[in-house]
Amino acid sequence: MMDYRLAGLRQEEYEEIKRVLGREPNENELRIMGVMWSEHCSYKSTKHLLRNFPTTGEKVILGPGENAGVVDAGNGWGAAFKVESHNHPSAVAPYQGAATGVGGIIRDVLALGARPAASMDGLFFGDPENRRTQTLSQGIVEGVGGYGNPVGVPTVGGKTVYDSCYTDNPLVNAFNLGLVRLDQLVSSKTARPGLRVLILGSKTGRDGIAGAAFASAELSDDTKSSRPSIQIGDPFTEKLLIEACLELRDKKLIVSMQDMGAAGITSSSSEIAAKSGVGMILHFDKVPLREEGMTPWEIALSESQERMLLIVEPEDYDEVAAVASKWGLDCTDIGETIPGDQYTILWNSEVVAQMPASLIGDRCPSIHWPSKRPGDLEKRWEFDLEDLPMPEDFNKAVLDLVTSPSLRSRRWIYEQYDQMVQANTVQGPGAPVSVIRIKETGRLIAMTMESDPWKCYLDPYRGGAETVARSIRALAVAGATPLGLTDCLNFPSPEKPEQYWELEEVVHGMSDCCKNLECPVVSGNVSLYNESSTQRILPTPVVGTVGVIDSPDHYLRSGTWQEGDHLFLVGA
Amino acid sequence: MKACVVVFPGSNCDQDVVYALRHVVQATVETVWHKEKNLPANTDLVVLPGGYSYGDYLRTGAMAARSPIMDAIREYSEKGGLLLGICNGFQILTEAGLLPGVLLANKFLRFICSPCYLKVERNDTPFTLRYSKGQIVQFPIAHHEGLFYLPEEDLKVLEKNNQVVFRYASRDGEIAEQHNPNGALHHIAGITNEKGNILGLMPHPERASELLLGGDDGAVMWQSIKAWIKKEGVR
Amino acid sequence: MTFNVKLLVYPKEEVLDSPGKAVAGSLLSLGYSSVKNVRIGRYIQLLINSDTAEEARQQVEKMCDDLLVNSLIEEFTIISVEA
Amino acid sequence: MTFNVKLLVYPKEEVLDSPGKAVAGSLLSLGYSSVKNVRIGRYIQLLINSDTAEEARQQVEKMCDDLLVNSLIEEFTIISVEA
Ligand SMILES: Nc1ncnc2c1ncn2[C@@H]1O[C@H](COP(=O)(O)OP(=O)(O)O)[C@@H](O)[C@H]1O
Repeated sequence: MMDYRLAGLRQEEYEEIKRVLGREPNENELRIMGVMWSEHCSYKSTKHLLRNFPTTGEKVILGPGENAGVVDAGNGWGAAFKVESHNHPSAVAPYQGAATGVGGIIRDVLALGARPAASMDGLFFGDPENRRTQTLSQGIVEGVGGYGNPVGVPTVGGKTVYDSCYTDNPLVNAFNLGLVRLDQLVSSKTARPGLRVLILGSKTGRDGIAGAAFASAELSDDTKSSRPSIQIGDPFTEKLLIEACLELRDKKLIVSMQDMGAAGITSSSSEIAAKSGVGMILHFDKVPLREEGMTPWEIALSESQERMLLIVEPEDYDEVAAVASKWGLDCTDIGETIPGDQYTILWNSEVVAQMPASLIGDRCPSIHWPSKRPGDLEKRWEFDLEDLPMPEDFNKAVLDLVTSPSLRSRRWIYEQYDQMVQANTVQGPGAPVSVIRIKETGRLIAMTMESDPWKCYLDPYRGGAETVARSIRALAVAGATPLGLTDCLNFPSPEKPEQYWELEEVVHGMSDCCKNLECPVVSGNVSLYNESSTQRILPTPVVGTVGVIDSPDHYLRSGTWQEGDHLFLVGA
Repeated sequence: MKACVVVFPGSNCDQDVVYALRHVVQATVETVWHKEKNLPANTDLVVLPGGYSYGDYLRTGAMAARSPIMDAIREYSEKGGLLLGICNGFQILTEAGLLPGVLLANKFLRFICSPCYLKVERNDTPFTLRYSKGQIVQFPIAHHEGLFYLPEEDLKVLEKNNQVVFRYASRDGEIAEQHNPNGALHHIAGITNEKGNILGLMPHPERASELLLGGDDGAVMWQSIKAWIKKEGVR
Repeated sequence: MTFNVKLLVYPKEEVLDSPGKAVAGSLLSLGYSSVKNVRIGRYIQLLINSDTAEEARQQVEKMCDDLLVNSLIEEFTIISVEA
Repeated sequence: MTFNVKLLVYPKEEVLDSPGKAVAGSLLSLGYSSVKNVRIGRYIQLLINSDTAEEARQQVEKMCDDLLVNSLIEEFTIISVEA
């Protein structure tokens, strides 16, 4: 009998599993639950907080709960978008960590049947003089481009912040937006009993096993030991996967779809089952493997990249397989949907795990960590201008300022990204908002990525609110109507009361601002435990906001002033 | 005008070229999968688009250059058919031996996506006849392997035959190292074969075909091709 | 003395080798039906100053740790050290 | 029988090898002052079915001509053919 703690479960979680099952879980079940109920997959520390966000609105087609949120972009078209963190993997393997972060978020958007159309990346690097920062930042930027460029999705903007608090824990937040005709939306809630369950894409190997659990822990000083859990990305296969999925969508061959991200097959299949209200029987011995000797739980939790889970009508299998083979992808029938709620994994016809689907994804007990206002909060506000030395040479001071890491041009970063592929980029990186056009409707989609960690540290509530307000302001100035936003909450451990308080306050500030400005939160992601033994990151909520501009004539480009124009200051 | 855009696994600018051809010169455009053995009948122009065919693995363009459709393309071009390779398409043309040279990794070994100025060295090719000779145009580049290389002797022959069609330049037409984004020998951005019916270039005309997207110098290339086909008819 | 050190760096057995897979597929479609598997790595030649061959080898091993090899996904073999 | 053929592909002497130069530069900046020169090529391992080692080698030579090597800029050496 395996100890539940080895699987990463806490005692009350273990008791809950036992209670629901009415028996002791076996090793496979324990390992699966350990990952599925990790912070990364279950949001157990934050799900009650996230309920504060307004998630509905006139323009919301699909809110949180799907692979990405979808808003109405007019004329029967929708924009699907989400931001997701890949912080821990990027700290250990910068190139691959960042690359697979981009790949993962693209599949999230693809899962809705949308064509991934624009990416943004939020990068938070440590002290720029530090050697580690230099290696990490170069690797991360190369990784973002190394995946985004071949896969044919332009990177149109982003956010880069330097602060020494990120030296041990760099942050990589990947945003993707896809475009979809609303009558072609695909959902993960639409499976019915009696359908086939297919894996499309790459073979399954031992990559990233228990990566989700890894992402839920503080970085150990001995990062080498955590290395085997890193995934390797193949953008070439992802490009084929995108084209294959969209062709299947066009041919109306997909009943339901889900990407395989954290916790691989188990997460994607149990989510479809739970959300659709069906049971599932999966034959793990049929999963195409890249390595010999993989055990059922390794297959269950492998985070091999470039795979999608499809639910299709039995009579459509041949047609689906033909499309897959045209694009050179494996497509394997691994099981079926059944009435009821039982999620069953078979290995050579023997049951090796069997649990209610709803238990796996939904029922992780919430954790309410104790919360305490930081004792030093007032002290953080103490600042005396007189303490600053007067610059000897103001010209030099100004130059130093504008060339400082946090203010200087980001060109070295975005020049390494293909900003224009798909021929829709009206405004790429280097401006306050990024803009793409929808060819089919002539409307423009505007987007921004914002973050202001220092403000969130000094005054978490107002910092959170200001982060949201700033991004919406930028859209408004460009002539866009905000449709919705996505956020990634990057924080240190919630287990320290003062850190948890900051998290609560930031979320309250953000949600109040969203409510007041009528901008719903349609998707998001949480990344906790961004701290090492000697460092914690500043509270770092990242916000990606999306708006629509009805026609190119209504788009106000920045930087188009001329000599002789008048300058007005508007606002309070 | 009937154009055909070849799609390899990993191509990612195929639809951009299709869009530009349809919208700028109202061409009839078909895409052709690399596994096909024949081109559509009455094709006036074949485009090998940008992207990462076969993931750019081994050498850029190497595997695409050996895919089934290439025999038909070779035959088509031998008969004088117009053939245009953009970015990865240029790499494929050199690997297939349809154009001389090879594209090596950029001098700073980084991917570069940036607007570039080019000097039009020839306006007597089917692809450039609507430009004026010496005109400076702006096209974006987006590549990791764009350093045009040929051994010294072959390079001399290329120059002597006047096969260089585009060179990297400054906005004012100055040709110098600092305006050469990738280290290409002789600042070469695009070349043609001796007969003049094949053009390969690293910059992307299809990304410079609309003012809304930042510029339309590239649109002139599609107009040139259309004008040439109208004048010469199908070969 | 100058030593010529030759080094092979290749993906670990269990790591996805996309270039190898693509090349194998391409060879098959060119008619080389005998191809079972292809793996692709890097071949690095270093010229280094060193007093002894042994020292040269040790230096290169250190370079592998520091820069040349990503131990997460790659392994290496020094195939020769020649003066 | 299955043969394991190992192959080195490397840039010709006169071709500029920017990856090699860049690695040399990085090594120098890491403090490896003994580095004189670095050249980088490819290491390819092929598993192929063949009756004899000689035939396996010939097949691989043909694959080099057809796909694996660009003779304008590269040369190759087969370093071993093992059953
Ligand atoms: N990581 C990145 N990827 C792409 N574009 C970026 C990135 N970081 C910054 N940019 C772009 O550079 C410009 C300046 O960015 P930054 O200084 O981070 O934001 P801000 O202007 O909000 O202070 C923006 O146009 C932004 O889109």
